[in-house]
Amino acid sequence: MLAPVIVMLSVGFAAGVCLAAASRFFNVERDWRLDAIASCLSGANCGACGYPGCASFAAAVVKGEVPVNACPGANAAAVEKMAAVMGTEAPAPAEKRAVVLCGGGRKASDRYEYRGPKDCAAMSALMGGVKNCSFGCVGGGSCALVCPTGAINMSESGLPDISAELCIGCGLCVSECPRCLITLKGADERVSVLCSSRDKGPETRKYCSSGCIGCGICVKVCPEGAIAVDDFLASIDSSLCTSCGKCVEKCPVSAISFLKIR
Amino acid sequence: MRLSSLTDGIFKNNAIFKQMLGMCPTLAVTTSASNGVAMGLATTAVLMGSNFAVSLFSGFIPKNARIPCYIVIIACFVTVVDLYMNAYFHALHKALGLFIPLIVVNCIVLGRAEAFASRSPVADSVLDGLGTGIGFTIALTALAVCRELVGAGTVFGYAVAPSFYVPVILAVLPPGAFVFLGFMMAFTRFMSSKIKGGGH
Amino acid sequence: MSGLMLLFVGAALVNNVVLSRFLGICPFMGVSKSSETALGMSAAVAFVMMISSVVTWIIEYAVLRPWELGYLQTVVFVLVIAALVQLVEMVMEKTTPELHASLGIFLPLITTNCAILGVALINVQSDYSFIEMIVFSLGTAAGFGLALVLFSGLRERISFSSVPEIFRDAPIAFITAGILALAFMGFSGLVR
Amino acid sequence: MNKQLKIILAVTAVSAICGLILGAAYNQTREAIAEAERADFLAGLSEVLPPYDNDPDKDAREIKGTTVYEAKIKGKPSGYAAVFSSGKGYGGHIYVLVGMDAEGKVSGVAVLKHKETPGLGDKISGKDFLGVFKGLSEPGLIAVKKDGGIIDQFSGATMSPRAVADAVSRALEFMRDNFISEEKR
Repeated sequence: MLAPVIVMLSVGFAAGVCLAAASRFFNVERDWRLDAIASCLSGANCGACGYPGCASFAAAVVKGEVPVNACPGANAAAVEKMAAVMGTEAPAPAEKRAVVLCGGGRKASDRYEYRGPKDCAAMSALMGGVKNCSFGCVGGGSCALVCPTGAINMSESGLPDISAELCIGCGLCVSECPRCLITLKGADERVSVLCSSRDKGPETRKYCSSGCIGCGICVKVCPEGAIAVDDFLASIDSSLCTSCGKCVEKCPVSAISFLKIR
Repeated sequence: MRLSSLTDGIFKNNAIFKQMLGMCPTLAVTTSASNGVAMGLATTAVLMGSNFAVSLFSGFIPKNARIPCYIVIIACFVTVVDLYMNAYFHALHKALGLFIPLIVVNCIVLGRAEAFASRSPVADSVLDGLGTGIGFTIALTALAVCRELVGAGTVFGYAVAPSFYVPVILAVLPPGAFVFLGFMMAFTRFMSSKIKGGGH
Repeated sequence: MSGLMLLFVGAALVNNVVLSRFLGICPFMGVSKSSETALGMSAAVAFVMMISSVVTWIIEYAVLRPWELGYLQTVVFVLVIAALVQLVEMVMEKTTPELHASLGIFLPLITTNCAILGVALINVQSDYSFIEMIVFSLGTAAGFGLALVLFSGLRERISFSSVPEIFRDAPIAFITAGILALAFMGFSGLVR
Repeated sequence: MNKQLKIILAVTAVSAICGLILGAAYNQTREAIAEAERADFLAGLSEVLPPYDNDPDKDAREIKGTTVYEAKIKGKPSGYAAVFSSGKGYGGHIYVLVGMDAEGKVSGVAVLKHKETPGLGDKISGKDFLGVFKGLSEPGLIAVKKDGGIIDQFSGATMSPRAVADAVSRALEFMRDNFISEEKR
């Protein structure tokens, strides 16, 4: 009866000794700050900070090569925590969110019936694009595929719906969209023109019910004079805009709207 | 004691289709439906027992030595089950004998022990073990029925296929195992996407 | 000498540990996404497999057989393998951190890697002598490495081809593995 | 220091406890297993041997390294049985229990242990396959049709039946040489 216990005891002891010795010699001294910083990051390894992943970004922060708010995905709370770990005061977070500057989707008429791989580059290259509007979103969903945190999924309206909570502002979708419709907007920019069409008004009117026709009503109605129209497309200067919302009400085709905030 | 730890294991987090663990016995054993069921039930028993033991001892085991300790507990549990089954349920043991040592190296058992049991209370762990075990058994039996039907024209040993059907031996051989599992995974993914309302 | 060669070829090609004995599938599927991790993994598996076969063989013939503790076989073998894997994990963490990071969860899973315990048990159950055991383990490790690297090459190609939605990633990988297993079945009968 | 000590302690303690549990479990189940296996073997024997009234596994004799079990009726030997194995199986060794009656004809065959592929090679333990051997008396004829014998192999699996036939013919030959006197052969 004793034999099994002795055998197991000795083998267990031998294994334990080897493990203990190994854990001493091969002990990797990890800087505690590395783990602390890594825990505040989203861990999506998106590379927007210029480093090949959150682990190397954390190492750079610990070495002091890069300021604490260099990660676009880190919100205010995360930046504060990292600043506390590093012992520096918390600079303003460079929090950015992706926004699609197009309100068409199903509202924009199709040029032809497309049957082929669901990929924006293909859909927008074929004969000038699936939609009659040669500026707007073709709804291929490539941005959704590339998003590391799954913030983008194609909604029923045929447009990518970007969830403000999940989006970490990594910019991968910006470079993916063949028609450059997606831009990163700071937390302070609250109102935006959701259209990129530079066709003349009646032209745009023909193929999209919510495209900007360059009528200029918003320019007149904006108390701060923050809006200007060039090439029949309105654009808002975020430094002047106080997001009063008058332009949103007055726009005849409701091309201007409030952005979803976190 | 959340019920979700039970139901998770069956559908949402099914061991074979979602976690992709426990492939070795899945491919090796599912040549006949009765083997599949037997292996599934034996694994469920071991899963519940080892999750129970691991979550009980997880407090005392240091981080660096967690794998050796967990796997020894699992192996000890499996051997005890093997011994008692051999002694008191000899007929069942003769049918299962080959599969029981396989359970020790089944990735699910250590996977669940390390991922779940070592971090959650005992009751939840046992439930999770049961859930994962049932999910594993269902998937295993489904695969086994398909392979046996195509490979031998029988299900649970009873001849089902019409007389002119020539069984495709390949389904029972190793290549067939991989291919059948691949198609089955695609099928379950197709079904779950249907149930979720046909996402884009 | 030819017997040993036949044993090696038999272990590496004929009953390849992954494609016909179905041992070691979890890491095989998990790690084969890119070929560097595949190489790293097969090196780690080969290393652990060799050492564990030797240690378990010695324990079997020095301790378990004389004291007829056959029933302890599984527990002792698994304990030895687990300790070895933990050792390899620590060594890797220190010496090659990036490979350690990329292997991630699959390093501890080597412990439950059925291939390693499988080889240890087969060595003992088929009463191989010391030399035969070494050759068999080497052959099996080579077989595992070969299958893994071949398969990771295939999977890298698959990721470029357009696969229907429901077949993406895992299902198509299994079907490809099936075809690879079919190819390896061609070797059967090479060694009898 | 105490981190390493904790590791050693934990691994040793867990292993020792497991050793204890296993030792206890083994001791408690040892006789039951032996008993169950003996019952199993006896069942195999009775299936393979012609009727007998003694305990064949007690009347076993060692001849040239092979144990032969002798069946008797009222003291008169009515049959013999021996375990032979063949390494030619697809999955490895196949252990076969072969029974022979007093006239030197095969009285029954049972497969004790095999690792043939389930669903394919494992048909060798089926009754209909093993029945074919009954009544044969010529060891030379016992082989698969491919090798010139009279046993027909299954489609897609010739190695398993060939291994069984090989073991049976060697067993029959061994027992006939040792037990069947010259004139009856």
